[in-house]
Order: sequence, then structure tokens, then C-alpha cells
Amino acid sequence: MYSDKVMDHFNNPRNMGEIENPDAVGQVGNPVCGDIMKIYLKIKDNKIEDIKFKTFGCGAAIATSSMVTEMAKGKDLEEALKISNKMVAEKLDGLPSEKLHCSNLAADALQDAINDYLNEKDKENNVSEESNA
Amino acid sequence: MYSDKVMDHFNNPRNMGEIENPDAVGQVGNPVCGDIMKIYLKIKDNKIEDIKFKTFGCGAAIATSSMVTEMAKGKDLEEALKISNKMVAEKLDGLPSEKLHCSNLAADALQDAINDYLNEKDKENNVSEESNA
Amino acid sequence: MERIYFDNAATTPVSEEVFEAMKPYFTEKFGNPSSIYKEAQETAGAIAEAREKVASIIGSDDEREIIFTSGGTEADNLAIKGVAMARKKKGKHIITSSIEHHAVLHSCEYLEKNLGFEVTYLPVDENGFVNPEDVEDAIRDDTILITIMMANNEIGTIEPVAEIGAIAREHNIYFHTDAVQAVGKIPIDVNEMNIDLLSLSAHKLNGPKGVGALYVRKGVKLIPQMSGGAQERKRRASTENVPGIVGLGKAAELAAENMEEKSKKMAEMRDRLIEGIEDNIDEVILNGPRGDKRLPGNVNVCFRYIEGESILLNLDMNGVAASSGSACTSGSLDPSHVLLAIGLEHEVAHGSLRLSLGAGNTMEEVERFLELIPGVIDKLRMMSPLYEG
Amino acid sequence: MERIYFDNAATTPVSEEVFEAMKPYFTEKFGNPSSIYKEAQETAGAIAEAREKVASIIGSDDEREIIFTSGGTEADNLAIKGVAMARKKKGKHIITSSIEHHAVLHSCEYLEKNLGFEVTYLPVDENGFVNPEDVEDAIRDDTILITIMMANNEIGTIEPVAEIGAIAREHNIYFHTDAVQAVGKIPIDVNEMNIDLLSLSAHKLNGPKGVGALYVRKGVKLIPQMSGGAQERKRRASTENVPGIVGLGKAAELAAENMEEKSKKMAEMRDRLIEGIEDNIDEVILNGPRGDKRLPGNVNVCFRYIEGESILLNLDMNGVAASSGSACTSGSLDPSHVLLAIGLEHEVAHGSLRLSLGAGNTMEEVERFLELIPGVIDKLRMMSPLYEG
Ligand SMILES: Cc1ncc(COP(=O)(O)O)c(C=O)c1O
Ligand SMILES: Cc1ncc(COP(=O)(O)O)c(C=O)c1O
Repeated sequence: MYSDKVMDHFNNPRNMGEIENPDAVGQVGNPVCGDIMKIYLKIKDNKIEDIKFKTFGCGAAIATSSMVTEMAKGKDLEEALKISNKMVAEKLDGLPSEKLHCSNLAADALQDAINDYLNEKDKENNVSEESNA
Repeated sequence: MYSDKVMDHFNNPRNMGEIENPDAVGQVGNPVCGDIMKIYLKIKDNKIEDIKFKTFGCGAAIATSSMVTEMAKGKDLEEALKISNKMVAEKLDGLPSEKLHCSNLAADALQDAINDYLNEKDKENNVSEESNA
Repeated sequence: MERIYFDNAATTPVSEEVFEAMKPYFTEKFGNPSSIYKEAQETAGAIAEAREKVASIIGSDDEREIIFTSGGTEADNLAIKGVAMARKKKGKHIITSSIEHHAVLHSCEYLEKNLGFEVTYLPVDENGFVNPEDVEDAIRDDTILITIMMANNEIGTIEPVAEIGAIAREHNIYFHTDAVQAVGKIPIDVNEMNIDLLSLSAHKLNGPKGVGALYVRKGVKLIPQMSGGAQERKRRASTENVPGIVGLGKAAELAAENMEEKSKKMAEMRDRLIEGIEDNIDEVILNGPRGDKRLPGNVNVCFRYIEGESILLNLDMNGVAASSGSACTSGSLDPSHVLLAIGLEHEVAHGSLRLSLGAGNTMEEVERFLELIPGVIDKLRMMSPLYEG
Repeated sequence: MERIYFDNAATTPVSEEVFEAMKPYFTEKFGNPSSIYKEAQETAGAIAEAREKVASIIGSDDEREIIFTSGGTEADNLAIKGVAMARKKKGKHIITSSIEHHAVLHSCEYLEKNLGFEVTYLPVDENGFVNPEDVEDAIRDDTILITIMMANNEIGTIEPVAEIGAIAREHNIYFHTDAVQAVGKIPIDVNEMNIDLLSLSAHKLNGPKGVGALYVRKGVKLIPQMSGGAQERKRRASTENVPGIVGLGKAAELAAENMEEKSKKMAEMRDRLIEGIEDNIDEVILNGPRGDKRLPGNVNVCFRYIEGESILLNLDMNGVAASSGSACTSGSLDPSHVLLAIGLEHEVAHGSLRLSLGAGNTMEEVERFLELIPGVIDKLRMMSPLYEG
């Protein structure tokens, strides 16, 4: 059912775990649906220096999470934001059609994490601007 | 489907054919239903001296015709009239249930023949009685 | 003496090659294809392969258009009841013919009795042909389905389905054809022939009993008739009959190989049988057409003055397996509805004999049969009170 | 390392003995049992024999009460739709439970949607038991059928069918039970249990896929759902799947031999599995009851914080075939309706694992499984954002 690539990432997930004191965290899904993906980022100079994931979900959910971390690592934020769920699925040599829409959300989790970071920075900037004022 | 006895009578029918100048003829069934049995009798001293049949019909129709001639031959008419379709079927070690009511009519043909004979005789007697009067 | 099997329209033996293909799927490769582990993936793959083979022999290039069923009967039921229930808001009128297989006729009756449908049963001519003009004339505003068989199982008539398909398409009415007797015998192309739904059955083409398929053109909606699990893309529930499906796939593949050549050989035997019977026995009627519009393996004749079952019993004792449309073998009081529909009188229809040829038959068997049939007919006619001699 | 097959509730391999019994009926003894010649009589005889065997393992002494079908799904469909259509003038209400197999639930929905029936879906308790009092309370004047399964396929609960049967009989309502998972595992007597209709399927008891049977008590009327020829005493049309039916007969016969002993052995393995899992893994929930009221071969547990499909994939890589009620394997967005019905939360139900034992399993396999399962669960929990460790 799954491609060899999917099974490889499922079986040997890259970047699995948590980052202590992450610069940003993203999360999508909920336990009722059976899929939760959580992405942790360490960011330096606008680049993803480190990335980790934790996922509750099926084979596709775990493999896409692993793959997205591999794709994002080392990229700067603008580039990383361009990673789509479709690109992740393609990198995995495809996903079964019934999985394409339910478990293929890892890129969303990454974007959520990056946006979380950018929002925080915005706020900080606003705060500094304010104090400058 | 059929017992060995049925197949034997079907395959080697006894008393098959016609009697020239019969004393009586009986017939049941019609071609629309797919079964016609015709019985020819030669009668002497109230006994069935000779009996023949012709049958258009399935295996059961042919076998019961053959069997009824064997059962009736040599019997006196009162006895022969007692032969029922059920007795014929039993003598053949039974018939498939779906055949019991459609193709098991040979005894009726025999009775028809005997009644034909008795009616004729009645008429003759009446005629003689009349001429006597 | 080897027996002669001339009842291939009733059923056929599974060929050795088909059986070999099926064999691993009983005791070794037995996984439920809906599961996700190794044992399941190998059966799921085998089903996918069979699906492609079946699609391909009827000219479909999308294997998702094939639904596996438990046989020709279920395919007919699913097509007719399934489409009727899905389209009943659009209309409740169905057009069929009076010589369809009971699987079609009784599905129509089920809809009449239980769901208030109306059905037009078209007549046929003396050779069993449906007239496409009659089909067109029968179409009403509420007609939602036309179902006309591709080839008749009793008298071998090949119906003008391409013409009927074109009419159906023009009027936006779904067209189903029961091709159980035609598949593997004559060329079929669901696209060229404008067929929306097509039934077939494995055991008629040296595949196993208990498995068949329904072709359903992409976009055609039907209400599943086997309610339950999500198998067959939710169109037919129940754990897949994996060995059966693999057998059907293999049988379809083999039937397609050199089909034209094999059918030509069969037609030669068929024509020799007809000729031999007509030449040597009098008062014989050939039922169904002559030539190209007759299934290559079908012979159907009536012998006047005698009854079909007794012909079959005599043939059986002589080592020949054949069939008849007599009432006694149809399980009802009337002889075959097909023979009555082509205008035979009851008493003649009772005396019918169908010989249907298959892959295993030879010209030598044909000649052997022709040697023995006159004696059988003679013997029975001598017994018949209807025969004047 | 030999693989471990723990998914016998999904399907089982055909046993060697069953396959040997079936074998002659593919290529040699292939006649259509409805015909009258030699080739047909031998298959008709084989079917009659199988019919008696199937009748006998459920306590029927009249083999005419058995209708062969294409599987458990068709048996359920025929029982429910067939009785409903036959009795619809008497009433249009059906009682069932919320944990039935989809073959039952979706047949009920079909009647609701297409024929205006009303269905009461009874709740079950936390172990999956239907309360007979609930059944009695749900009966209305227009109730015509009660259908409650004998044993649940997911969590192994054995329902109080004898009590429900008695209630149904008292109210003159037909009682159908889906015994697909129970046949050959626990003693069944349709007379003692007041069962009017009972479904079973061959591939769950080391018989072939694509064949099953419906027991129908003498006198119970139903409208055939497979319309067509006169097979199965006009209650189920289509050319008989002779090898399949022979296989079902043989499988039934073998299942009945030493059933008690075999089930006892299975129950020991089941209990060892439950014990081993509970002892070595924390935050585990056993679904379904303990002890006698659980199918001898069924284990069903939920591992909190992880999802079922990923458990299955890991087990598969470790050589174990099993199943789950997770949404990902059910083909829908929700996890198993059975697990939800016994009160599990969605997120817990997603993490279920079903192990179902069969004739081929051994205690050595059980121990091997118990060695490897903690590692699998651990690995997945380490990945889970829900697990606090
Ligand atoms: C034309 C036709 N349709 C349908 C069927 C039914 O097929 P099956 O017996 O596989 O259900 C048959 C054969 O019995 C047939 O000849
Ligand atoms: C309880 C129950 N009922 C019905 C079925 C359906 O049986 P089949 O797959 O043979 O149609 C199954 C198994 O799939 C089952 O477990």
C-alpha cells in the first residue's frame, strides 16, 4: 500500500523528538480525528537550524512528518514556507489516495510553527518600536 | 435423480406399442403440458389379456406408463381399477417430488381405458336389454 | 467410450491453467485484501491484476469500472436493481426483451412488485431478434434503463446491441447488456457499442463457478445491492472471493487469446451439427438464426412429437450431456419462455434440444453424436402417441 | 522467522483437508447441478451432502433449511431484506444493536432509505452486551424482525441470543442472528436458542472465501434477493458455487470435531495474551468482557496515545499480521462504531489492536508476540505528542 520511501520514513523517522526551549512550535490535527502533528523549531539568522517532530497518527502521518523535517532543515524561513503537503507527498513517491487528504498535513504543521515564530517576532518588534517611541 | 427402477422402465419399456382393434383405449394429458399417455387394452373374460401403451412425455411419464402395464396385465378389471398413481410410483421405488403430480398419471390412463370398456359394455347391455324388451 | 459434453452454455470445466492460477490463493496466499499487512497486500495485488484483465477483454481501459460479483446473476441484479434505485426519482420505466435470462426478467419483476416500477417486455421475431426500432418506440419520458442481452443462452441469437446502445445514448438512458454467453466468444467493445453496464460470469468461460463481474461505466451511479463493508469501492460488500477472482481474470485472459480462430472452429462444428441433424432426421425445427448472428457454439432444435427430458435421458445413457427447454427441465409447467417467445407451440417447444460447444469439443465428437442421435429420436417417436410414422 | 498470523477473524487459510475435498469439483466434476445427466448428478449429490453437514453444526435436522450464499454478507442481506420485504404488510419496524457488522447495519439502512422501514439500534454496555430487557422494551406492534449478532467480530462479546430468541418467539417476531464469528467456536442450537435465521461464512472457519449460508427455519418466508433461476428451492438464484459449497461443508464438519477442546486451547492462548499485555504495558484498556462470554480466539486492546495503523505496520515489519479498529483501517474518518458504542473516546479508540486466534496458532507464537509488543508500543509512544512518558 505504501511506497518504500514512506515505509523507510515510517520505520526510521528522521528528526523525531522534542527541542527543549524551541523558538517556535506548530501543531495541526486533533486526537478525535486520529492525527496530531507537532513541529518544534530552533531558528537562527532566519534559518531553520534544528527541527523535530512528534506525531500521533497512522503510517502516512508519521512518514510525512519525518519527511517535512528533512526538507525544512537548514532552509531559510521564506523557502521553508513554500513547502506544501503536495511536495511532501511527492518526495515520498506518493501516498495512497485515501490518505492524501487526511494524513498529509505535515507541511501545515511546519507553516504553523514558522508563522508562530514570525508572529512572536512581530510582537517583539512592535514592543521595541513602542519602547522606542 | 431417478431410481434405477425408473431408469430401467424408461430404457426398456414393457408393453410399448399399440393393439390393433383394441377392446378399449384410455388417454390422459395433453400436448400443451408435455405429457400424453395412451393405454390400449385387449380384454377377455373380464381380464386384461393384453395391454400396450404409447407415451409422449418425460422419463417419469414413460416409466410409469411401462410400470402400469406390467402391473395391470393379467389382472381382472376390478383389481386393475384399484391400481393408483401412488402404487405405481411406489413400485418404481419412488419419483422425484417435482414429478409426483405432473407425470404420474399412468394409472389414470388405465382407469380411463377400463371405464371406456365398461361404458361400452353397459351400452351394449342396454341395447340388448332394449331389444329384449 | 469417452463421454461427450455438449452443455457448455450451462457451465464449463475450469481449465487446468485457470486452476493452477487459482491454487496458491486457497491455502497459502489467503490474506484478506482489505488489510494492510504482507499477507493482504499479495491478494490485493492479485485482484488488481484480475480486474485489469477483465476490463481489457470488453474494451474498457479503466479497471475501476469492474465490480466483481458472485456470478452472472448477481451482476444482472446489481445492474438492474442498482440503477433503478439510483434513478427512481427520474423515472420508473425499464425496457427489456421477452427472451432475457431469468436473472434479468426476475430482477425486473422484483422492481415491479416491490418498488412500483413499470417494465416493457419487447417481443422478438421468429429468430429471436429484438428490433431496435421497437426499442426506440418503447422509450418514454420516464424510461431510465434499457437492458437487452448480447446473446441468448438458449437459441444463440446475437442481438443488435450496438444499435440499441446508440439509441439509448441518444436518449440519455442507461444501457445494460447481459453478455454472460457472449464474453470470450464474440468481440465486445463497451465504448464502441455504447454499453453502460455489462454482466459476465466466469464459469461460462472455463473459469470457476461463483464469480462474475459487472462493468459499470465511469459516472454511472448505482445503489449497492449487497450492503455491508467497503469492498469494491463501496459498490459490493463482502470479503473478496480471491481465488475465484484470480480464476476469472485468468479465464478472461485465456478466452481472449485467438478468440476469432477458436470461435471459427466452433462455428464449423456447430454448422456440421445442424446440417447432420437436418439431413438425417425429419420434422426438425432449427431455433434461432443461421450464420454470423448465431453464437458460434450454439445449436438448438425441436424434434416434433417427443419430449425434451426423455431425449436428454437417452443421450445421457449414450454418453452425451446436453440440455433442453422442456418444462420438465425448466422446473416450471411451461416450456422455455424463449421458445414460446419465438412463436413455437407448446407441444413443439417441449421437444427441444440444446447442444452448446466449448473449448474441449472436437469434430470427432460431433460425428459421433450425429451417428447416435437418429436412433434416439426414432426410439422415442416410436413410443409417442402423436407420431404417425 | 516464521510469520505470526493473528487475524483469523478477518479471514483464515483454507485447510489442506478442505482444499482436497474441493479439488475434484473444479476441472473434473464440474457439471451444473441443475441438469439431469451424469456430470450434473455428481455435483448435485455433493451439494446435498454439504447441506446436511452445515445444517448439522447448528443443530438443524432439516437440510432444506440451509440456503447457500456468496458469504456472510449475502446471508445477512437475504435474512434482513428478505424477511422485511415478505412481512412489510405486517409492519415496518426492525430491532438491532449498534455493534452489528456493517452487513447488518447497512442492510437496515437500505430498508430505511429505500423502503420506508424504521430501525431501532439498541445501545450496549461497556463490555458490548445487549440487554435482553432493552430488546423487549423496544418491541412495537409493527416489529417484524429482531437481528442481534451471536458474537461480535471486533471485541468478541457473546450476546445472550437464547434469551433474545425466547423473547422474539413469545412475541411472534422473527429472530435473525449473525453467527459468522461464532460458528465452529461455540455451541449453537437453532432450536434451543429459538433462532429463525442464522448467517455464517466459510472463510472464517478455514473454508473458502466467497461462500456462506443462511439458515432459515421451516415456514419462515422471505423474498429472494438474488432474482433469477430456480436454484436453492427458488430462494437464491445463480449457478451453484459447487467447489465452494463442498468446501464449506467440509470446513463445517471439521470445525465441529472436538470443538470444545480446540476452543479451550484457544481461550488459554487468548488469556495468556491479555495477561502478558496487561502485565508489561501500562495504560492499556481491554475491550470486551473477560472469561466465558468472550470468543475464545479474540483479544482487543487499546493502547493510549498511539494510533492503530502505525501499530499494525510495525507489527507487520516484525512479522505479525493483526488488525485495528482505527479510522485509518476502517476506510472512514471515524474509528470503529463498535469501540465508540462501548463508550471509548475517539482518541482511545484510534489506538486499538485486535488479535484473533485460529486453528494454526500456538502458545509459542503467543510468547513470541508478547516479547515484541512492548517495544512496538514504546517506539510509537516515544513519537507521540500525547504521551508524557
Ligand atoms: C445469459 C445468462 N445470464 C445470466 C446467467 C447467470 O449466470 P450465473 O449462473 O453465473 O449466475 C446465465 C447462466 O446461467 C446466462 O446464460
Ligand atoms: C460478524 C460478521 N458478519 C458478517 C461478515 C461478512 O462475511 P463475508 O465477508 O463472508 O461476507 C463478517 C466478516 O467479514 C463478520 O465478522
